[in-house]
Amino acid sequence: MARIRVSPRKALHEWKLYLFIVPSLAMIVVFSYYPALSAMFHSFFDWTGGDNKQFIGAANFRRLLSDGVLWQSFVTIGILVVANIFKMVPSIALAVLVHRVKSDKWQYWYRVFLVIPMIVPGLVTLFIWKFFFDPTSGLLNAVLDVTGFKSVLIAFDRDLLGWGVFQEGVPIPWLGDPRLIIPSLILWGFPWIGAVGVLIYLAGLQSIGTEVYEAADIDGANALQKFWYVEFPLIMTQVRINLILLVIGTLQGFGLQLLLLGNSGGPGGAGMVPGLWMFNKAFLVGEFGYACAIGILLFVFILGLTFINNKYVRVDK
Amino acid sequence: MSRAAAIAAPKGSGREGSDWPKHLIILAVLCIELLPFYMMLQISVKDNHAFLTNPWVPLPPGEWQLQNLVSGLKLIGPYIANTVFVAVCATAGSLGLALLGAYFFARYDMPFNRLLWAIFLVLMLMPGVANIVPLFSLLKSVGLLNSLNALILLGIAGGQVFQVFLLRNFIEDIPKDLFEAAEIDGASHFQQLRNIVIPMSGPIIGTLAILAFLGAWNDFMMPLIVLRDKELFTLGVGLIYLDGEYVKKWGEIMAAYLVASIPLILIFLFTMKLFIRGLSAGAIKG
Amino acid sequence: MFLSRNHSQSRRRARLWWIVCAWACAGSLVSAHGSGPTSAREAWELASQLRVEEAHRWFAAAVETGQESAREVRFGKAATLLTLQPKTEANLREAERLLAEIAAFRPADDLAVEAALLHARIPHYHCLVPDRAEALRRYEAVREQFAGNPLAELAAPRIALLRIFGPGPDEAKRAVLEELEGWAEGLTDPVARREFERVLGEGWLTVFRDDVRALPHFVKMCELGVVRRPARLDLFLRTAEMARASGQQEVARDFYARFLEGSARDNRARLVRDRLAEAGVSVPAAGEGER
Amino acid sequence: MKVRVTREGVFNTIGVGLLVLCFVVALARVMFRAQRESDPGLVTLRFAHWQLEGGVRDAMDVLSREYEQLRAAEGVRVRVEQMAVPERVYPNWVITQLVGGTEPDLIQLGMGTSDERIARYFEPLTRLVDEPNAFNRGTPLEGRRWRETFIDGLESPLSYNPALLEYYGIPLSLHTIRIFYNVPLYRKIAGETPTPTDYNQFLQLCRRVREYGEANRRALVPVAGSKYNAPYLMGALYGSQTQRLMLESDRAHQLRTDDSIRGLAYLDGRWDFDHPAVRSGLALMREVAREMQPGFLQVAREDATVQFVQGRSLMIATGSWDASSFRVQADFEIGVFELPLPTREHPVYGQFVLGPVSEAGTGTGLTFGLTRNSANREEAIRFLQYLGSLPASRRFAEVSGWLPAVVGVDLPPQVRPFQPLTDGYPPGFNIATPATLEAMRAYDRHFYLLLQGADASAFVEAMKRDYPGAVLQDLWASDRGRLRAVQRNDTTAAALSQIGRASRDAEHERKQAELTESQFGLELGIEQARWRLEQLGHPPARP
Repeated sequence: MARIRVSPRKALHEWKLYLFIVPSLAMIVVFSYYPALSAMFHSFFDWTGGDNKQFIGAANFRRLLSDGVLWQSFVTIGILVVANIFKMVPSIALAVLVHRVKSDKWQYWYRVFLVIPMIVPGLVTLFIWKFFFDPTSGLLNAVLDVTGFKSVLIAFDRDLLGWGVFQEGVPIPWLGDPRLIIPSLILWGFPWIGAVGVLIYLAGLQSIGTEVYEAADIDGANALQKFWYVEFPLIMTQVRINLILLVIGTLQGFGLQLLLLGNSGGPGGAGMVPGLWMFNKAFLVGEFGYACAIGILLFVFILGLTFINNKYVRVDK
Repeated sequence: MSRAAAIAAPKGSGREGSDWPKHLIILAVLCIELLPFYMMLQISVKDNHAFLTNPWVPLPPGEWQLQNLVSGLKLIGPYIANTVFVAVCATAGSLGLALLGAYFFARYDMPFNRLLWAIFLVLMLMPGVANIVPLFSLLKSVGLLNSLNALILLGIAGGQVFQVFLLRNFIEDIPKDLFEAAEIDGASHFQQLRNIVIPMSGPIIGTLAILAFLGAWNDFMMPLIVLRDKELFTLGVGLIYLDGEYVKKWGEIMAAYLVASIPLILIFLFTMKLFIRGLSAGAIKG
Repeated sequence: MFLSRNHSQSRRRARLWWIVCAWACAGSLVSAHGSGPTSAREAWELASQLRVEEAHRWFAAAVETGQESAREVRFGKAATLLTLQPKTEANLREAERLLAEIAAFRPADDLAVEAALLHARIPHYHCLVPDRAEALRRYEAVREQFAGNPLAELAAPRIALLRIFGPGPDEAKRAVLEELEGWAEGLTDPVARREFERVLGEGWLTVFRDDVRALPHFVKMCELGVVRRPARLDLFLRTAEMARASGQQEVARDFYARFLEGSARDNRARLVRDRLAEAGVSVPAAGEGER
Repeated sequence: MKVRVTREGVFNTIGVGLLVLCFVVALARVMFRAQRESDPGLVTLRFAHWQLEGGVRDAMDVLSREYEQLRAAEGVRVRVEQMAVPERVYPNWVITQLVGGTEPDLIQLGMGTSDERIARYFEPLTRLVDEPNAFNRGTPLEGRRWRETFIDGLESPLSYNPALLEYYGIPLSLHTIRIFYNVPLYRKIAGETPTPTDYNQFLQLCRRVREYGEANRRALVPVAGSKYNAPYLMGALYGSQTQRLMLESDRAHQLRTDDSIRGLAYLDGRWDFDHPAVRSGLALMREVAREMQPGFLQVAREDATVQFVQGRSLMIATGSWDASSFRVQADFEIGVFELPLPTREHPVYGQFVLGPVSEAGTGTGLTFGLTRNSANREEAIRFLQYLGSLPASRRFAEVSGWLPAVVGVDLPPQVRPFQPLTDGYPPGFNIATPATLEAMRAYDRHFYLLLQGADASAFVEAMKRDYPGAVLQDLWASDRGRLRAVQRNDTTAAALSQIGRASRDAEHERKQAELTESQFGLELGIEQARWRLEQLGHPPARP
């Protein structure tokens, strides 16, 4: 539906309509914008977070340029963003699989089971994954040993990487070696199903009419082709939205790294991401002004990415 | 078009072949997904010894330590009431305001509309770590510290962008003639909201409500900062405090987690369909 | 229920919002003006407890109304401006102006001296980019203008600081140190003298690593006395170690002994006893605490 | 189809109904509580700490209840409320409570309580600790100044704040680092052999543990390690090797170093990672790391505890604060011995050792400060006096199993092994904290390298690369800290001199004299550090 365009003159008459937006707007201005703008303002200060502040102009921003840890953290987060994009695939695949299941009853129950993990407190999941990664008593190492996949890793390491982190008879220190930190972070959450995502994709798939499948069948399309030409285009919008939210979320996030690896981003600082660095500077070192400057850099970065995304990853409905 | 019908619609008869490989894959994936839930359940009835000697396999029912659940309830029970209070108020408040806002954006193209919309969208991009300090001084200056009201207000404000964003798309898709007919009948904006928008977007409202509720339920950052008194604690803080213990009784901790999820389980049990339908429906837009 | 409010309720809601906002603003104002000092004395008390904002508010207001003794109040405003947050150039300039004005008062009194000293400290420690040359010039001006006032002697150790640890080649530093050593006897205020000796001693130690020349300054400091107990212990020990390094066993023994008197809970005590034993003095281990 | 929709409707109604019911109950509770809160006759005191170890909260509860009864007997209704906040969130919690004005009456100092916050939000106790404590009446401590009744004379920086020159905190306890061991298991492995007193005996013990484990097919690790526990043992061992180096790099003749002296000494070239003592310390760390379980770097504190109390390792190194937690969890007798450091006679490591390490300077802890905004100031002071009295200390030591901070308490037997050893030499410096935060982070970041490869060179190379920059950052940070203190002191000094002009008393004189002295000390510190940085070709302060 096209929105009804209201001319300024008519708007004057219809001013009451603005009252509809006022509460929402007031809320975000007071509780979201004011703090954010205050943070921006403070990025020009040497500020300890309390009363001590001194105006230092753009010194914080100049410091950003020579902050090696920060730039390294952007590289890390870049890798994680790319990985997270690939981690969208299982959700899409699962949605398609569930959709293709013939029985409605089963489909319904699968959805129910997808929803259940959402009610488990996040701390439980964290606890279990820590347990997975434990070098001596963890499940991951046990599985690798039993399946013999570890010897594959050892060979891979010996012949290709030359890291020497995978060795016979030595438990793999998943979170204890900087070279394994990023792989561990990527592995985290296997098989990378986002329940909400799957449900959303499923909903998109529901709108495919029977006749489309029939037509595809007549054309002799195989399963993959059906996905590519029939199913994927229909959920493209949702995928794109998820993609944007995911990229933004990954760029801003640092909770996982903080909980799993601690303040310094784990051994070698390999898990340091911009958000965590900002957190470090703000709450551990007490350089709030500098932390605000990092925040602004991150914001500009995200803004740029979103802009590019809007410009090039556009999909017509 | 009826979205409920879309879900229930029979699948194309043209798809041939056996289903069991699909079922197998789906079930395997679901098993891993449900593992945390399973662990929470089975550890909650173990004592430390049983847990450490055998973390993965459940105990036979005869050996269940049911007093874990009792102490879990004791540990976490008092926080549930606070959490329900905050979550319900925040959910209702934020959805109410978001509906108004979304109606404004979706129905009319008022002057400054684009500017206002941009104001909403840009918020999604701002990282918020350093904002906590100013936010805190703000709460202090309005005397909202150590009160549940602060959490409710923050919950309302925090949900606005996402909810307005989704609701707007949804309301835009409601057939225009419905509104026109209502206007001819002399319906006010509020009547249009009540008689057209809310009934037509029930599922998405339900979904957003559940998501907002979940968010408030699991939130721990703001409660941790805002609340001082133990009587005011919400579940998020309670669980963090529990996790900070040096003497870990895993059984009791898991039992506490389980107790903390019981209200959610109940709600889900009863509103599962609404939720799934809502997500399905809301998602088509984007 | 919630969503079906009618129009008038919405208006009420909007009004409620304004009330909330107004209340919020009023709240912050009230909390800012709720309890303030009522006299210069109270304001100074607050300032001495680092509650600078409240103190400053009173002084600034008092300057406006011109109440109480005007110079003291102005001094209060200036002194609090130095630590008022956020620290801005404008505040510092204003403080500088006030202090210069107070310092220019004749006949010169203690307040004038204090203001002059504080005036010199602005380029030394308060400006974002310190101006050491300007600070030095101001300290020297204090020394000259208020010669004879013991308070003004506190400028001497600062001058020593700036000249010894300022830029310049080592040999020039030696000349500086030797020149400054000539000032010491002229200082009558024991605190100024002690700190002056300290700067000279540390100067010899830091710049030239010269224990022999540093030692007399440390001995002098011990004579003049240090107030804080841990600092005093450190001083005795350092003096003793320096004496030991420069071969003055007698002095060393004396100061080691003085260190041991107060060191029941110091983990260096045994090391010091070893040192004394090397020098042929045996000291029994003191009673270990009170357990 | 129709039936289904109806059933769904019913379900939804039940769901919403349940929710509404919950909400009504919650609302009722919230309202009810608001009413109860306003009981005028009852004084509520709140105190916060982060000691979540087993036994401590019980001890604090016992003290609170006894105090309540004591006051009830005097006709005052007091309710003392304990707030135990997890260590992980404690600093932020304290800061927000202080800034927000919702702080409890007494707060444990040490995390989140910077000098500035202490100055602003806490009440100086100087006058109070100069008087005798009324609760010591009838005890051997009667009539003594309160501050003289503490083991450290209240000189620990948490009690007497050296920057603010006032007493701010009353300590309840103090702690030392020890090795805890599983007594029955030890007897099985080592029989009647006495516990190790030096490093060699310790290594022998570890070897026997391994042999025993292999012989009995038990997964047994000599020492339970974790990223929390390992540094206590490894740091002490490293420290034994830098004892002499510390004296060598001490240019100021203080026989001790502080963070910035160590940092400057590094930039100066007075020590580096190729120094034989440092290499020797690193070798020791590597050696002892082998006695812990592989991958201990990713193990959390409580997991190492579990490993120990489950009998899967013979020993664990930690502070005496964990004794109470162990006792709660372990079903065997726990023994304690001192950290097994190499002696001067050790053929390889002895050359760098000065001697056994003295714990004489061990600071007191569990220190409570009184907040300025306390609504019940008098009552809070009274409670603080009670906590810091001899009878309460005795009770505290009994229930918690922690060392008390007050002198003259007959120690319960399980507490005795933790008494600080006073006859010894200063420890060497620890590698993790040659300066402060950034250096520590560099160390943390590269620590894993120390545990790999044939020797420490990978670690050394990485540290050589990152360490100078980190030290520089830290020196700048401490320069900023000192500068802020100097700026702050200028206002305080002006205020004190003006107050002194009107009226002076002994307390005022003391403070003014101490302030002048410490101000000059700070200025000298700034100038010296900046000068030396400039001499070395570094910017003297952050550009």
